[in-house]
Amino acid sequence: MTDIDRTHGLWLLHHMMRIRRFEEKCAELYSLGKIRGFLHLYIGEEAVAVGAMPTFTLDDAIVATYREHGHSLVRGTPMRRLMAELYGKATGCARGRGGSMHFFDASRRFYGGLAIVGGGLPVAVGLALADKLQNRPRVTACFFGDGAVAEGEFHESLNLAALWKLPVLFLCENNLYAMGTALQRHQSQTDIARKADAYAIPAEAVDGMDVRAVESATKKAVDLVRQGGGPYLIEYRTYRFRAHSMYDAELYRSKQEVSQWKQRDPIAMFERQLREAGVLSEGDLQTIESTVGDEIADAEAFAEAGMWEPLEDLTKDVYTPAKQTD
Amino acid sequence: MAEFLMPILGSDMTEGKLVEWKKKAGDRVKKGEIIAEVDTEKATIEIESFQTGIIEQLIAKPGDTVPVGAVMAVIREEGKPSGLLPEVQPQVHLEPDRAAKPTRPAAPLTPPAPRMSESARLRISPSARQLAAELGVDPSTVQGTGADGAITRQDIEAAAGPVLPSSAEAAGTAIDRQARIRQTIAAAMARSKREIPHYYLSTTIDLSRAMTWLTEQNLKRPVTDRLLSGVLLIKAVALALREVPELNGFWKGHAAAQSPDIHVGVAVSLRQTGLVAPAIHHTDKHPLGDLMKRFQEVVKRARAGTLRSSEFSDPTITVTSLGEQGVETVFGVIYPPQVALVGFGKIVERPWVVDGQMVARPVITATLSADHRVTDGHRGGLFLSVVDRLLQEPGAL
Amino acid sequence: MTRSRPTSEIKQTVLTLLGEIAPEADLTTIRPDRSFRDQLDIDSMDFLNFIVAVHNEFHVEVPESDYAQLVSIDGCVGYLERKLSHSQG
Amino acid sequence: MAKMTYRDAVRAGMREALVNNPLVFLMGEDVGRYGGTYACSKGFLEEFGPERIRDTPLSESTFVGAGIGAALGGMRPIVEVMTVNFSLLALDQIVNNAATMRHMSGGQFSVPLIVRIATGAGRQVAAQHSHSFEGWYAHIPGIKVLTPATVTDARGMLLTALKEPDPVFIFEHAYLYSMDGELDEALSVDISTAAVRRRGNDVSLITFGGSLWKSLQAANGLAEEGIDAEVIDLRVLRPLDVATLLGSVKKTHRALIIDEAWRTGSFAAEVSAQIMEGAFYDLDGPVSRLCSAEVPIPYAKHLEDAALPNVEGIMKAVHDVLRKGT
Repeated sequence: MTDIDRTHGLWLLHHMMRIRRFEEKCAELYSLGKIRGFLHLYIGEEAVAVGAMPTFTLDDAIVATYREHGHSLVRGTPMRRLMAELYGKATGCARGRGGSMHFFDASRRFYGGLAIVGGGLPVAVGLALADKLQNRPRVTACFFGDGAVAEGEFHESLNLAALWKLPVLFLCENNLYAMGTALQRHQSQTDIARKADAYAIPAEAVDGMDVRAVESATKKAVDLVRQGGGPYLIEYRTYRFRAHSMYDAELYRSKQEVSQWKQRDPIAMFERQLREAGVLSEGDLQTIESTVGDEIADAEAFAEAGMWEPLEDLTKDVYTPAKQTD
Repeated sequence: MAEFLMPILGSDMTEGKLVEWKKKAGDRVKKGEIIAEVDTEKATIEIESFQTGIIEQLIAKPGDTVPVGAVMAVIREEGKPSGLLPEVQPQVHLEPDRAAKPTRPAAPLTPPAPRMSESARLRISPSARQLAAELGVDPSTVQGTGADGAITRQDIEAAAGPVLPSSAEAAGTAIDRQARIRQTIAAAMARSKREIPHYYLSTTIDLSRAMTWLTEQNLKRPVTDRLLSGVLLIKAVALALREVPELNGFWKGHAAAQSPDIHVGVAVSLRQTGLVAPAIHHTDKHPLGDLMKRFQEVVKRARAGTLRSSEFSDPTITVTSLGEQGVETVFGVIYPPQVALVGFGKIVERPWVVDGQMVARPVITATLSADHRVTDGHRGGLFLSVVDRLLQEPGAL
Repeated sequence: MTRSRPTSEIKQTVLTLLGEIAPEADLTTIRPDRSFRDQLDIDSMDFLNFIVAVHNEFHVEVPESDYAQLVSIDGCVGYLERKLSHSQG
Repeated sequence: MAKMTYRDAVRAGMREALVNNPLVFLMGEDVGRYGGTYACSKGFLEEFGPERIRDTPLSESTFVGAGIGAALGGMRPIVEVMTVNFSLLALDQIVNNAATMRHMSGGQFSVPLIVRIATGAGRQVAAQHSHSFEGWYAHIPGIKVLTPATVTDARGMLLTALKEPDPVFIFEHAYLYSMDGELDEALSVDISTAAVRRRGNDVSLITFGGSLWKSLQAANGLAEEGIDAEVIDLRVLRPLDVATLLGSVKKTHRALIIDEAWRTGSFAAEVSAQIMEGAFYDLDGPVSRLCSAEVPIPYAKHLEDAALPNVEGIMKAVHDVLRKGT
């Protein structure tokens, strides 16, 4: 029975619950028409964001995908700003212009929610290049899905990063499906971690449902990269319990497979581990539920009350205003 | 009590068909549990309940097509709501996408000063220039109502009068000509109704003195010089315009332009092909006999299709009489860019009170359609009363 | 010019005069015993011009009071026969 | 005033930038050891070293994406895409990241990036290497598009562009590199206005980039026939200096646009629409366009010459414009 530090354990559980409840509320708000457009929920993959994200400092750069609610929450952007963005309000973290797929937070070097599959990888490589050229001990975390490994940009980016020994971590959240296409139906080599061998990039696969396994593997990799070892690839083997986006009929997978993976729900499993380690009480759970519930209700009220961006600002920020040039 | 609504299952969904309920009334349902299956155009989706509680009542029946946001079931909530459970809005808050509805600041109403390009070129659209050539209208005499005073096709059409059976039509076949004439009338009428805020006034005028005087006159006059009642009405209108001049002129661009001369346009029906209203120039200045001659001449040329375009281009007001078609009251449509139209109905015998006695008198209903941008009812009413007064002294017309 | 004219000639002349007033009208189809004003949509101006034409053609005076007798073709022909034969007498 | 080739002017501009600003670096295929496909960076590798003169793998999407990332990371990158033909592979990074980041993030990120791209036909390199797509790029809000045609602009526009906080795309017509011209270093070179290269009263020849010199030659030919043509060099396709081109058309009342791209949906079509909307009542005849034949540019010289706008073609087009516009 490995012992778990109670405070840290409760922190991890709290943040996984926080993402889960936030995403459940998003599903409800989407069905009520408050959230529109595309909505890709992170339910089932919480352990990856909660395990990996804290290993990066606020000086490091984060590039993520359209399934980035969890990453933004853990990175620290206030839930209020995320909910307001989902409502399309001017108080949103992108002033209502990005929506669910495009969360941004310059103060936390969170370079988005980028929604073109594979589109974020070259940008992450560039961010790492800038750090190397300016001799800064910073790293760049690049999250992407198993779908992105089919894009040319994945191979170009790994090659360039390895060639120039750039401080970037390629963090692949392999949830076994590229929208409706199972991994084995779009990849000749389904062991994604081994793809890094082609570019002489150290890599490993990790159980993406085990938050502590994610945490330790990522921490080790970040230290290596920060010391200048060049890029590192981690494949988190995880699974999404919900449709690719709201809503699809999930014709591409069986109910049995979904319920099988739900046996390894990252939150339920970790809850058991904490209980077995004697560091979790019923009271703790209630506290987490009510704290998370209050934060979500507050975020929803903040989003409801938020103003729409005035139409006069429609074309604001297409270009940088003159006075801002140094 | 919480209502379970048809959820929005996709960005373009407006309704869903209930395939089947997975729960029945009285069942307990947990938050996140599947409660029903719904068909959208794209697929059959299992939908979850967002509340924990006992199902009070299933409202929608399998097979029903339910609009998004409509109530499908009622759930009696129980169990501790986590934190402030936001009160469920009864219907889906389909916030109109406000960002998409542009709220343009009201355009300033100040009329744009007509901008003359440096070589004082005529601001006329190529197609209007071509139409002017076709219809024999000199564009330089036409006031443009387009952007910055530009002359548009409509300006040319209006300047060319409501109908143009002039020789320029000769090329087309009769049917083709008719269609084109109808088209031109249609354009003018549509524009009038669209742009001119009409108001309408009518009054009944005792014509006994006028008709008696007319019969006496025609006895004395050879048949070639006989007068018609219509000519009295036209002259009365012309003279009345001297006292209420604002009704005589045009609406140009954004302002009224009163005309110094009085050219009454007289509506003449061309039987199959519609209506034309050529102008009798300086109507107020001709004695009745002379006016009758010009009136006859204009009607004859209109019918033969040989009207001069100038007779078309500048009636300052139009008079139309439908008495002979058995109509008592005419509420006409103003011919743009004019600002008024006078209508006369049938002359009929009517009981009329004179000094408390009931007598029979020939009367006629005179109406005025006028452009409320230029004049208001007060001035219109005054005009009709002047026409009435003038018709009581036919000899002075 | 001899005053007396056969009925058929009078009728033919009346039709030609009417044709000048309403050039587009099809005179073969109108009923001679009914008012041509309605059938041909002849208004007071047209009718006055018709009366002037009749006056010039047949040199007869037509007071306004007689107008009612001239609204149909037969009426016209009958009126003119009376007027012409009367003036001969 | 120094006499030099267009290529030398480009090199002078880049060299000055590299010397003056340590954050500037050049990245692209064969820009280092090879000295640049068009020798615009000859000697740079030796002078500035491999950190700042970076030959890239043939991965256009990724090294343009890396340029974006490096710009986001605080560098001042100049990316050279060898030719516009290969830039198609990087269009996603350009449109969805470079041009969009600032607005979509609610004004949080600027992308101070310069991308130089050779364009145009006329060197018998056949269809795949002879495209002119600068018009496509001018369609995208969020970036600026320059087409320097003179030696002074080739250097000056690059230096001015380096002060821009937003992405700037500089299209250099491949035919111009070996052209001689006067370099006026004193002239302050803007990147927002068109220039009247030849004054005239009878017709406005509106063009940009490689077609400028053909248009000037045609104008001289027309002068001998007593036709006084004005030649407008747009210099910048976005933002388009509508005021200058309308001012010219309002004077001459006739316009011919010369654009080496294919006619349908060309930038010439945009200029024609701007004239119709802005100077409609000043036109004596329809605006006409002289563009490339709508055919994949052929290899054989006689065919290529026939496909491209040339001096005789411009003069004939002017005759048509003058006759049609009676």
